[in-house]
Amino acid sequence: MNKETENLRKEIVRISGVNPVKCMRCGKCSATCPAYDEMEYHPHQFVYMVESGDIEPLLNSKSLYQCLTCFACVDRCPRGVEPAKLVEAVRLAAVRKQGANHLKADDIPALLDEDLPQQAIVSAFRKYSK
Amino acid sequence: MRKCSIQALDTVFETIAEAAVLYLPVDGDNGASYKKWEKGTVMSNALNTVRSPKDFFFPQSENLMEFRTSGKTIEVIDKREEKEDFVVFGVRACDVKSFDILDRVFLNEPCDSYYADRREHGTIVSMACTRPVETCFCQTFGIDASNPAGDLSCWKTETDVYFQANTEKGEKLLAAIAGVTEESDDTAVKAQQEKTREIMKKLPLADLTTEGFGAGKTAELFNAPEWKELSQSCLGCGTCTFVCPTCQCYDIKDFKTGKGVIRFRCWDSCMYSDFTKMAHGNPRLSQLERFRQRFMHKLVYYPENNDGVYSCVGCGRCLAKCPISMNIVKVMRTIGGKADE
Amino acid sequence: MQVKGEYKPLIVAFCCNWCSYAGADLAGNNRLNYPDNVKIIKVPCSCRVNPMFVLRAFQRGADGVILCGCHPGDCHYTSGNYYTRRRMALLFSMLNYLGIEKERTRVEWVSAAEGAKFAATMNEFTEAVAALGENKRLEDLRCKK
Amino acid sequence: MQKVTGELLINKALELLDNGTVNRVLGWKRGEFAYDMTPAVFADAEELKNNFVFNDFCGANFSKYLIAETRKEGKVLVFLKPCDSYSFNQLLTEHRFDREKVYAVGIPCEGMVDISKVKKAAGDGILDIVCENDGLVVKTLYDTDKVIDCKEVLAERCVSCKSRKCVAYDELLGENGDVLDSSRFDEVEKLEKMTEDERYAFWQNELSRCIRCNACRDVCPACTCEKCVFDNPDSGVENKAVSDSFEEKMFHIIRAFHVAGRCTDCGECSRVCPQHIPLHLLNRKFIKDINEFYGDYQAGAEVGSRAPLVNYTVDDLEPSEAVQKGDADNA
Amino acid sequence: MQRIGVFVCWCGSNIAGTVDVQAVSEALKNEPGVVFSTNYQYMCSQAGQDIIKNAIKEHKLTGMVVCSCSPRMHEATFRKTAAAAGLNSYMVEIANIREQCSWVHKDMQIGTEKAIILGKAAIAKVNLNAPLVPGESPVTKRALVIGGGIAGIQTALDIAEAGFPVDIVETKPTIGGKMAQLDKTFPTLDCAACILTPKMVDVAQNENIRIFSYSEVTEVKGFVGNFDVKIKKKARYVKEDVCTGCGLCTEKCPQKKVPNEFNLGMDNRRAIYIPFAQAVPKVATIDPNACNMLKNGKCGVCAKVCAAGAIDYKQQDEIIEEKYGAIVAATGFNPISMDKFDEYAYNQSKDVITSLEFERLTNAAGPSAGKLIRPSDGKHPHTIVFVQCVGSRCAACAEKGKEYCSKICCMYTAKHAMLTRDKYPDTEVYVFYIDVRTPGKNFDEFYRRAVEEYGVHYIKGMVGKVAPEGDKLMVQASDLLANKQLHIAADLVVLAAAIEPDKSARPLATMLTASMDTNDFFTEAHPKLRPVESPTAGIFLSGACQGPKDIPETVSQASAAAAKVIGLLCKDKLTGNPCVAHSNELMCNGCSSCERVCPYGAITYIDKEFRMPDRTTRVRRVASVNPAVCQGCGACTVACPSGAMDLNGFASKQIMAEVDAICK
Repeated sequence: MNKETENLRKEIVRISGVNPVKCMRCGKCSATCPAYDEMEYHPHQFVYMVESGDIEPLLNSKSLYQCLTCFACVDRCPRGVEPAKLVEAVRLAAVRKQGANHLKADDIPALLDEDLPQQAIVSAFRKYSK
Repeated sequence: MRKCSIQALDTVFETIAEAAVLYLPVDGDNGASYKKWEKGTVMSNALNTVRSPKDFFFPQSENLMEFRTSGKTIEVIDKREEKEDFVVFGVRACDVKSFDILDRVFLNEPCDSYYADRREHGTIVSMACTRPVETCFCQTFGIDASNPAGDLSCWKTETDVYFQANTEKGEKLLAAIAGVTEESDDTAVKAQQEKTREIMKKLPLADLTTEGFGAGKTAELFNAPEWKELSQSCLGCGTCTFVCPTCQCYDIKDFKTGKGVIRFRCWDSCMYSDFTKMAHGNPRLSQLERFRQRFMHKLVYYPENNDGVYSCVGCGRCLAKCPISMNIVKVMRTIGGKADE
Repeated sequence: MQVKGEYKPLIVAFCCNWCSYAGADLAGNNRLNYPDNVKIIKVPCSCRVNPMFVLRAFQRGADGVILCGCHPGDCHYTSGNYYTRRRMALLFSMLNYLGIEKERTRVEWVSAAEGAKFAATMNEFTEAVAALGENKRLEDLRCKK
Repeated sequence: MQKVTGELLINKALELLDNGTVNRVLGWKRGEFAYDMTPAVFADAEELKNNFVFNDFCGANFSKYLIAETRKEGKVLVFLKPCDSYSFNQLLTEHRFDREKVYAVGIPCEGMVDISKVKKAAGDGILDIVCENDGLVVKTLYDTDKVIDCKEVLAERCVSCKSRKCVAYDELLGENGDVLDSSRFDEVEKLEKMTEDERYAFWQNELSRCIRCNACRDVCPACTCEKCVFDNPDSGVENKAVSDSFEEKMFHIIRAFHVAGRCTDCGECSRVCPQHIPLHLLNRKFIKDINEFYGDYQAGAEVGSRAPLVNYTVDDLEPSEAVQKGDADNA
Repeated sequence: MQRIGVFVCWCGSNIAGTVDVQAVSEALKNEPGVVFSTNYQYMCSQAGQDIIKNAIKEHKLTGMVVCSCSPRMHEATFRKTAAAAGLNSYMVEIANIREQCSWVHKDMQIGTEKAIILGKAAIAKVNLNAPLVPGESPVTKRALVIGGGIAGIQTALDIAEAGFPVDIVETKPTIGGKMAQLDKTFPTLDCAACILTPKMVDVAQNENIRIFSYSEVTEVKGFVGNFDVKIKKKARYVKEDVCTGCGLCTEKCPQKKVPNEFNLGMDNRRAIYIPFAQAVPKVATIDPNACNMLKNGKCGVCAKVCAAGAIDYKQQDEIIEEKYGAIVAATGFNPISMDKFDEYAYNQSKDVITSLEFERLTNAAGPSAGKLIRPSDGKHPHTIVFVQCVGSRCAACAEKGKEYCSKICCMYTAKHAMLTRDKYPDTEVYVFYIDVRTPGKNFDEFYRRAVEEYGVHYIKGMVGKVAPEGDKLMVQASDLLANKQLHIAADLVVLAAAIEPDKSARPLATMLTASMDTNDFFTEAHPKLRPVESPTAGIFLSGACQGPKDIPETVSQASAAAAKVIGLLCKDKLTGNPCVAHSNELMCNGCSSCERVCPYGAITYIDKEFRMPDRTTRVRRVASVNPAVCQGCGACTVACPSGAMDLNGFASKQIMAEVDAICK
C-alpha cells in the first residue's frame, strides 16, 4: 500500500469510526442488503476493500451511491463492523476528493419540493457542499 | 530602651544576621511560619505562627546517636549537630512564656543536654501584641501580651520599633544593633500597652480563670463525670499537642538505615493510643483517660510539681486547630465551673 | 559493560514464582546477560507486592523498581496479576503525579518461556533508570552514605 | 443559609427521643464562639434544646462516630448531610457498624463555611457571626461589622460539591438534592498539566509542612483500621514523626492508597489539616484515575458495591498506559 | 536470634567459574545470625547434603541458606535434607547465585559481589522465618455431582466404580440431560438413546450412586474434603419409592394441554408426566402449575388410577443435608434464545426451528415419531436451509449473541444435513456457513461425506433475512464465493443456535465460590494444565459448564474430573501448603476486602468475642482463612489496609528485610 492510499484508508477509518479488521467475512451484510443487485461492489467487499486499501475502485464505483443507508447491515453484522458507515465515509472521501461545491445554498430553494423530506435536503447539503 | 524606625528594621535584621542565624515569622498562603531571614524577607504581622517556636529548641524529630556494628563490635556515634548561634525574632508573649515551662522540664536535673545546647545558642526576641484575637487567653495565666519577656523585648508602633533588653544575651544583642538604633523613652510603648490591655479586657475569653485547677486538685477532678462527655468526640489525633508550645512529650525510637541504627527522638502525643506504652501494655486504655491526662497535666499535675505554674500559655492554637473544636477552654469552663458549685 | 566507578542504578525486581522467576532462570540457562545491579526478590504472585514494598525499596536506595508477573490470563492463581495491574496502575500514576520520575517504576509480564524478554527488559529498564541518574525524589537521606 | 434550621432538627430529635425510637442523638454542640461546634451525644432533652446547633459551621462528618456509638445500648439518631451519607454507606459496605442500631435522618446541606476564609475576609478577632439569608454578618474586634456572601467563604469541598443527594437515611428532612456535575477534578487536572518538576516542587512544598498529627487519618471515615500500619511497630513501616521527607511522602501516598476506591471524597482530611495541606488532591487523583481507567465509581453511592481495587476486568489497562493517561503533561 | 548456616555451592565451575565461592562464604560469616558458613563443590550431592546435615546437628542450626542454583531446581532437595537432620523444611532459603548470577555475569568481581548481596538477602529472610507445619484435614469420602447429563452420569459412574459413594443432583425429573433429547450422534451416527440409556440404567442400578432428581443444591459450606451441602428435593407429589412408573396416570390425567418441555414445546404432555420412556428414575411427577388438584383441589384422577398408591398431593419440599469431600459441577448448556433474531423470523414462523428442535423432529420418540415434517402444516419439507453460527461468534451485541464459537454446531449441522439427504433424497439441503470447523477424529471426513456423498449444498455466506411468504420461507443470503445474493424459497429453516451455560450455573458458582468467566462458563484452575479443576480446591468441572463441548470431549472431561475426584477421595487426610495467608484477628476490622480478592473463597468471616484491654469484651467481625483452601497467592495481604493479613513464608516483614538487604 503506498503512502497516499494508506492515508486515505486511515482517513476513511477515522471518519467512519469503523474497524474493518473486526470483519470475520461471514457475508451477512451482503445477505441482508436490499440494494445488493444494484451494486458492483457488495457490502462485504466494501469492508474488505477498505481493509486492504483497495479504495480507488470504490471511489469511482456506482455502488457508492446505491447504498440506501438503511443500516440493515449495521444492525445484522455479528461483529459490529458497520459497513454502511464505511460506505458513507467513502462517499465523503469521494466528495472531498472532487473538492467541488456540488450544491450551493442559493440552489436549494429551486430544488424544494413538497414531497422531499427536509432531512434529505439537509443531509444532501451537508454531503455535497464544501 | 532603644528604638529604630520601621524602615530601619531591615538594617537591624541584617546586622543581627551577620553574627547569628536569624529566624522570623513570615506570611505564607496558609498562615505564618518561622523562616530563616535572607535579604528581602518581610516579617509577618500575624498574631501567631501556625507552629510554635518550640521547634527551635525541641524539634519534632532529632537524631540522638547512631550505632554501627562490624563483626562483634558496636560503635556509638554522637549525632548531635554542631549548633551555631541563632536568634528567633518576633516571639509573642505567650510563646516566650512557653520556654519557661519547657525549661522546667528539660533543664532540671537530669538536664537534657540536647535541649540545653539549643537554648544556650538561641536568643529570643519577643514582640508585644497589639491585636489579640478571640482565641487568646494568655491573661488567664497571668501573661501580659503587651509586655512580653524574652532576652530582648520589642514593641512595634506604626512608625518605630522599640527594644528593651531583659537578659545578658539581650544586652549583647542590643549592643550589636546599637549602631542602627537610638536611645528612646518609653512613652509610646506605655501608650501602646495601655491600648492593648483595654482590648484584652474585651476578648470573649477575658473572664476565663484557672479557678478550680492547680496543685492539689487531682482527687477532686480526676473522676469528674464531665470527662466522659468532653472526650467522647475526641478523634485521638495529635493536632493539639503538636501545635502546642508547651507540650514536651517525646518518644525515643530506633531506625534501621541498613548501615546501622539511628536512635532518634520525636514528639509524641498523649492523645495517641500507644503513648507511654510499656512492656505490660498501655496505662491509659480509653480516649477518655488520654484526654483527661492532657488537661490534668496542663492544669493540675504540672502546677503541682512546678510551684503552681500552669503548663498552658493561652496562645489559642489548639482552639483554632482542633478538628472537632474541643479544647482546653471548653474543659476549663466545664470542669472549672463545676468546682465553683 | 559496567566500568568501575561509573554510576550504577540499583534495580529491585519482584518476580512471581510461577512465570517471571522461571523466566529469569531461563535467561540464566541461556546465558543471557543483564546488569548485575538487578536484584530479584521472589514472591508467590505479583499480587503479593504491596505498594509499601515498592516505596521501601526506593527509601532504602533503589533507583528503579520493576514488578514481573505472569501474562494477564496466565496467572497461576487465575486473578492475582489482574489485581497487581490495577494496584500498580494507580500507584505509579500517583507517583508520577507527585513528580517522581515515571521511568523508575514498571510492570512487565514475563512468562516462564520468555528468558530473552526478561534479559532484554532488564537491560532496557536499567538503561532508562541510569539515564535519570540517582533517585533523589523518593530517597531517605538517613539510608544514604 | 442552611435550608433546614437547628430548630427543625431539635424538634425531630425531641420527637424521636420522646417516642422511644432512639435513646440519644449525635449532634453539634454550641461552642465558645460562633463557629466552633463540637460533635456531641445528647441524651437529655433539655441539653438538646439549649446546646444543639445546626448552622453553616457544622462541617463535621458524623458517620465514623457510629462505629463506636453502635456498640452502645439502644438506637442512636444521627443527622447525615449528603457527604456524610456516602461515608455512612461505605462504612456499611465494610461491615463497620450495625445498621439496626442507627436511626438516620438525612438533611440537605447548602455547603459549609470555611472559618479561615471568613477570617481572611472579615479580619481578625471575630466576636460573633450571624447567619442571615445567604450572608454572614461578622462582628469583629477591630473593624465594623461586615456582611459576607456565604458563597465567597464556602469550604473548598463545598465549592466543588459532588452531590447534594442523601444516599442513606431512614427519614429525610427537607428535599433531597441531586448528584452534581462537579468541578472537583479541575485542581487535579491542573497538577497533571504541570511538568514533572513543577509537580514535584508543588508537593514537596505542601507535604513538607506535615506535622504528622494524624488528624487527616483519624477523622477519615474510611480509615477505620483497628490499628493503623503507621502505628503498628510490627508492620515494618511504623513511623511517628516525619523524620525525613521520604516519610512524609510514604505516609501520604499509603494513606491515600489504602482508601483508594473507598474514599467517598467527603473532604474531612483537608478540613482538619492544621497545615492546610490539600490532601483531597491526593484522594481525588485516585478517584479521577479510577473513573478514567475503570469507569465511573462513587464509593458509598450504594451499600455493597465492589470497590475498584478489589475488582478487575481482563482487559484493564496496563500500568504504563495508566501512567501515560493520568499525566496530562505527557498526553 | 536464629542460628543460621550458610552453604555455598560451586556447582562445579558453573558457579565457581564466575563467583569466588570462598569469598562469598567468608563474607556471609559475619551476617547477623550466621554461626556457620562453608562452601562445597556440589551441595546437592550426597556428600554435600551430609555436610549440611552434620552442620545442622553440630551447630544446632535453626535456619539455613543455600547459595546455589535456582530454588526451582533444588529447593525441595535441601528442604528434605534439612528435615532429615531435624530442621524444619521451611527454615531453608535458597540464594539463587547460578541462574540469576554466575550464568548472567562474566566478571568474577561483579559476580562475587552480587552473590554476597543475594546471600545477605536470603539470610535476612531466614532470620525472620518461622517453622511451618502443613495443616491436615480429613476427607469425607463421598462425592457430589451437580447435573445429571452425560457429563454428570459419566463422572458419577467412574467415581462409583472406584468404590466411592456419589450423589447426583438433577433439577429435572430425570437424568439424561441434553443427550437424551438427541437423535443420532456424530460422527458415527449411532443413536443417542442406544448409547445413553444403558448408562442411565447403570447409574440407577449402581449401589454407590444416589440420584436426587427434581432437586437442587441450595447451600454449600465448608471446603475441600469437607463440604456441607443442602439439597432441596422438590415435591413431585409422587412417592418415588412407591411409583412403579407404569404410566397409567399419565394417560388418564385430564389436563392434556401442558407444553412438553422435553420436546421443546412442539407437543403437549399431561399435568402428571414422565418425561420420556427411558427416564431414570422412572417415576411420575406432577407439575404443580398445571395440576387442577393442586391448583384448586378439583380432580384427583391420578390418585384414583394409581394401583400402587404413589400419589401424595400433600408432599412437601424436603431439605437433605449431606457431607461431601468433593463436588463436581456438570450443569451443562442450553441453546440461546432466538427472540432477538428477528431477521430469521423464528417467532413469526413455526417452520423456523432450532437445531435442537430439529433433533426432536427427527427422533423416533419425538413429536412426529421421527417423520421429518414441517411443524406448521405437517407436510414434508422439500427445501431445507440450515443457518450456522446463529448467535455464535457475535461480538456486536452481548444481548443478542455470544462472542465465542459454540464448537458443536458445524458437526451437528453436517449430521442433520446428511441424515436428511439420506432419508429424504428428494429434499434439497442448503447449509450456510462462515467457516466449517471440524477439528476432531473423523470429523472432517464426516463433513466431506455430507458434501461429496450426500450432495448437501454448502454455501460460504450468511443468511441475511428469512421472510415467510405464503407457505414458503423466503431466504435471502449471500454466496460469497460466487459473489451473488441468493434467494431461496425454503420449506424449513434450521438455526444452529449458539449454546450458553445453564442459568443455574451462576448462582451455583457463587455458592461454590468457584470463579466464572464473563460468559458464565466455569473457569478452570489452569487453562492448559488443570482443565478439569476449578481454582477453588475440591470443586471439579465436567462437561459444557466449563466451555462448549461435544459428547466425546464431554465424556473424556467427565472421566478426567472423576479421576481427580477419586485421587482426592483416596486420601484419608489432606496435607496443605503451609505457605498460606493468616489473619491477625486483633488487627482485622472485618471490612471484607480480602474476601473479595480471594480467588479460592478461602476467607470467611466470623463474629468473635474479644477481651479488650479495659477488661470489657467486644464482639467483632474478623476474617478467618481456611488453610486447606488457601493457595497462598497473597492477593489478600495487599487488599488488607491494616496489614492484619499476612502470608506464611512470604511475610511482609520478610520481603521488606530482603529489600533492605539488597538495597544496603
